[in-house]
Amino acid sequence: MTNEELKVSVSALYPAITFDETGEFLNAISSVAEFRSVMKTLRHNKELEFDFLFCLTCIDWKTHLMMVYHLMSKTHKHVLVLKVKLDDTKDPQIESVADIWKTAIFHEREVFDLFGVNFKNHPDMRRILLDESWDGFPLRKNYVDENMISI
Amino acid sequence: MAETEKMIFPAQLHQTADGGIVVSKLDDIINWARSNSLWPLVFGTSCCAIEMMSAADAKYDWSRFGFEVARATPRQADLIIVAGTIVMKMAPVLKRLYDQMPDPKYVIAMGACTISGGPFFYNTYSVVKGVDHVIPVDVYIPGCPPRPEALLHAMITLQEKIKNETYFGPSKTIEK
Amino acid sequence: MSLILDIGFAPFASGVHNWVYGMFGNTTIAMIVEMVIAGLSLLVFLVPLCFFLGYMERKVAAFMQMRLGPNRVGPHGSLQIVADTVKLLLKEGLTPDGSDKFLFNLAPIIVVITSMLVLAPIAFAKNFQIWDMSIGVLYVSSISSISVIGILMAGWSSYNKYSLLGAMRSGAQIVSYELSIGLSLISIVILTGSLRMSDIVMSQQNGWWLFKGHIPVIISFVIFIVASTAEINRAPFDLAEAEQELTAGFHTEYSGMKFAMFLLAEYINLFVVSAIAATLFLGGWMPFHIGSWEAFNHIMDFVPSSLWFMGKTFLIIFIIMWFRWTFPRLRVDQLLNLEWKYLLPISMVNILLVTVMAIMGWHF
Amino acid sequence: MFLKDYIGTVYKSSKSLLKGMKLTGYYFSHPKKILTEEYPDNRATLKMADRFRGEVVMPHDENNEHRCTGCQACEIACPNGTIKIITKQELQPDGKKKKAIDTFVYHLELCTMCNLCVVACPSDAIAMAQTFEHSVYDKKQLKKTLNKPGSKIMEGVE
Amino acid sequence: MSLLGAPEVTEDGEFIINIGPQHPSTHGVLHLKVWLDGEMIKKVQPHLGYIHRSIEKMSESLSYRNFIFATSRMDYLSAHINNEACALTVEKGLQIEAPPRAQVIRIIMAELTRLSSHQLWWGCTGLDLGAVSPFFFAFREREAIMEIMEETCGARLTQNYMVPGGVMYDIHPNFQNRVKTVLKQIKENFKEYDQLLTGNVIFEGRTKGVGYLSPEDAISYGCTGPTARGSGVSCDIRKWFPYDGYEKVQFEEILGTGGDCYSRYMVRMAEMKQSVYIIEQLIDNIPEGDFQAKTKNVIKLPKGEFYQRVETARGELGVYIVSDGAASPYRIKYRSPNFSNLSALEHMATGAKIGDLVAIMATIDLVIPDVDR
Repeated sequence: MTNEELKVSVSALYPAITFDETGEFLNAISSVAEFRSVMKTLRHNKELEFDFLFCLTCIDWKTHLMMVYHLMSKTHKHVLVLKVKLDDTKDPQIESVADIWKTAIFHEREVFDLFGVNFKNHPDMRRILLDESWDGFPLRKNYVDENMISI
Repeated sequence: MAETEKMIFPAQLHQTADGGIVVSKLDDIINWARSNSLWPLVFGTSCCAIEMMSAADAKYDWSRFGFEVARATPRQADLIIVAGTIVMKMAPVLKRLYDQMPDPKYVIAMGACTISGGPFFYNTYSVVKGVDHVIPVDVYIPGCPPRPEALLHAMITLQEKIKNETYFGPSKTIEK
Repeated sequence: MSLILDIGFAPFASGVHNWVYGMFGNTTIAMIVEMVIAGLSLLVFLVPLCFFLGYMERKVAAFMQMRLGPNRVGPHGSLQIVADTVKLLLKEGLTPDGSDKFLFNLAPIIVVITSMLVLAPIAFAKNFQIWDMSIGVLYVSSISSISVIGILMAGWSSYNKYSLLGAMRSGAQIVSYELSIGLSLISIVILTGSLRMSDIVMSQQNGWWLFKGHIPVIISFVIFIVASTAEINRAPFDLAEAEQELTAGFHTEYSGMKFAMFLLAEYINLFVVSAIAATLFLGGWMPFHIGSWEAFNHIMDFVPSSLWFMGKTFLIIFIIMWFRWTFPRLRVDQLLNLEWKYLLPISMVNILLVTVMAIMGWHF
Repeated sequence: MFLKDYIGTVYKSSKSLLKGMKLTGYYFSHPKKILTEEYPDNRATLKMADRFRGEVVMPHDENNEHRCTGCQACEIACPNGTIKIITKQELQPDGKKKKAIDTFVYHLELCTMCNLCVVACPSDAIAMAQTFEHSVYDKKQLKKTLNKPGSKIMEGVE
Repeated sequence: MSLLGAPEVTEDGEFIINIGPQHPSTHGVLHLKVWLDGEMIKKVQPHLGYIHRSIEKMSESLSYRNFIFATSRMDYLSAHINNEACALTVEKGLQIEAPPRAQVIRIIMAELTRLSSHQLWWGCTGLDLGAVSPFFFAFREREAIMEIMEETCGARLTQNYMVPGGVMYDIHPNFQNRVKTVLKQIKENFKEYDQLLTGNVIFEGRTKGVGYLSPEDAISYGCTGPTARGSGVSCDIRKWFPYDGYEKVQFEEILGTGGDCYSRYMVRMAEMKQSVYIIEQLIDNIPEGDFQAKTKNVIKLPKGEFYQRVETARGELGVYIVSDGAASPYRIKYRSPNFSNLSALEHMATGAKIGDLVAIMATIDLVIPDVDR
């Protein structure tokens, strides 16, 4: 499906989703409340069938966090970027998608580790790269580390 | 490298009327044995480990020096070549491995990351800025990663350091 | 030089024997003294032998892998192993906390002693044998399996999980492979009709069993080589110390001198199994003879018997080393499959064939 | 049928094993195929590739003059702060003051030999050398000053 | 060595061993906590982060020219391809394209890298399975490739040859001849690889039917590269989203059928041949012209998000740059192939034996610094 067709079929299912077409891929922005059902539909809908979650990450925009899911369909060969805005930077929470795409188990742990986003219903929510005792979330823009030397 | 000629055995032949007596110092023999039998611990964390493997391969072949007996367990190793970045999470493990090695033990810091954090010195939150903060280092080789020949050079440099040690009495210091 | 060796050996052995028994009226004391002398001379013989085997192993490996191998310590690197040994002797010997200290220190000694015990009935040259007992073959197969006790002890007492796993693997391995070793030895015993090593060697005067025993003996020879490689824990059967799986297996916690003893035992074991194979299948110190070629046989006789023995032994050692530097390691279940599905049934059928052959007198 | 399979398996397995042994045996018996270069003994003939990057050097000519203007382009180009240039104001013969380098500090222990400084240099003052034998006992010796004592900038290099 | 000293036995009598962080089979510093029942693996839990070097954080403060060098240290066996991915992403942001000559050089270099990476993998697979000799046979050809790399790029392993807009300097005059001789040698030596390992009965026994990964699981776990292709999942970015002119060369995407270690092994072996084939097509047809497109001294990407996917030797590498218009990226995410491939390890290894765990890790071909970044 082309980006345009994707846009039509996704917005037919979820009219609340907004789109942004500046980049290479079609960006869809969903709300936290709707997020889980959107993801389920994207995975299981026969026309969309996004079976391959190839990138899962987060961006810290200082005022809010943005979860970014890069989805691809192996059968239909189309790509969709789903974004979710998390307004609460103190204790950001979002539903886990680890049961839909197993690759999310590791990727969500990484986001938790580096950004502090809490994934609800994740099977094993622990830090993955850093020590359990690590203080703070290093990829946040407001992270300070006195050991860090800048040029 | 002061001497490149092969030392067969650290001894002189003392000529007597009928034949000769081989004379040697115990210190020399001990140092000869230790310096020629450096068994490294298999310890590579990143890119330098590949060059360490290259040093073992047929082209560079560190077995010529008797280094090829790479041991997977620290108990049987004499030398730890820290080949790669050491991060905060790894540092206690490295320390522990070093402590598990029996004396005498030596450390070579291979590559920029190991010596000082190298490419990851600035703006990183998790890298140990120099492995000498964790364990004492005998020889440093800069490079990112150093060539296999550079590693061999470092090992020869280490051999020279060992040859100047004394088993009985104070240790000599050498400049390099 | 080699001539001196050959002429010198036999009179030397009997000379020492007569001298000791003449010196001491009491036979008990004389026997003890003779045992000590034999033990010491074995040690004197074994240490250089192990040096050589270590050197050989490294050089064989190097040449098979297109590299030079040790060449800087001593002429052509021949003193490399000496340096290694001196270093290991002077290295700190650690006993880990939590280990069973007594067993931990005892294990390497047991391993070395058992492997040295097996040397007793081996005929190194004509009339040069430490103890020509009437149950030679039985003795060999029973003593050689004791070494696993040392390995189990080492693994259990180290208080290390890798060691324990390695020891358990070794136990399973030796228990299984002991069977095929026994069966392949029996085929020669059936043909010879004696368990005595000297009888077995003498029975090969007209030709080695490998050549005159037809196909069944060749099969048991192959089985013996494979099974004994497994019994001495050498690659591809080195599961007990599988470096990539268990770091160093049962000797993970051993360092310095104690580790050197395991290495020593490994090389003695290698020598022993090769020597047994050479004795049983390749005629021990017997020179190579071809039926009625008198001139040829005469030339062969001129080569000293000790050289014949060593030559054959080292040929088999080389083959075992060749295995090591070629094959990947087996997995535990493959190891047991190989024994129980292939080696054991084949050797059982083989025994049947050998028995029929011996009864019918089909061998030469 | 079972027996046929069984013997077939034994035959095939033994054949595959012998194939491997044939290869290693071949190399064992052909010592000419040995590839080893004996490093410390071949130092006389050992030549690195022209572009090989061993360390950063600052070539000086016979008058002890270099081409570095102290523009700090390399310092900016370096991704990990390997180069520190300390500049001074030098009095020109015509009375004007001009920026010149005081010390060109080069941290060999940090350097990744990425060549970005050499590419960035507008006056070709620095280059990559082919040396690689840098092993030392003391880390401090890896901090180097590239401009030789008493050196000055070449005429005409701006 | 075990990180936690005391023997741990769970209530069910399961034996817990810690493989790593320093262990010969983990190819780096990976810590696997393994629950064992005898030799049988009940559960594997990978613990990462022993080489987490915060490359993503570091890149946020580096300029677009400078951040490339750090990616060589991620997957150091595909250093070229990593650099290429970064350069391509920056080029995408600048909306420029490397000149044709640079593109062809990039492909040749990338395929040489893939070849050398697979050779190292082949040697290490042998080593992991207990055969030492393959290691030396593999390094024989690898050294020849390294020499070519050194001659043209100036370094053996972390070449740093790619710059935004092309390559750093032109190929060495000897390059073409040397590549051709090395390729000839490599093609001959593929036979030796087969003799030594591929047909070996022990090797087949240790890899066939071991570590099965179904195509559905491979996709779900986000596996890419030979790990997924061994299960028959088509995922070659060079075919799906061609970059740098891969659409102009002919090659096959190798797909396995078994989904086991042997299948992954065969995929890599066949991929090596494909790489040789690709280089053979291009080596005589390097177009004349510039090797670098003109770029400004200080590169500034426009505001926006840029995502570039490339095929490294281990799978799909994604470089995701979020730019706010400044001279350094606002956020960089490297979607590394090994991170996703490793997550499937637990699934593959459950129910296998310890020896199988080593075989599985060998055929996933992990590079731990790429996992941790």
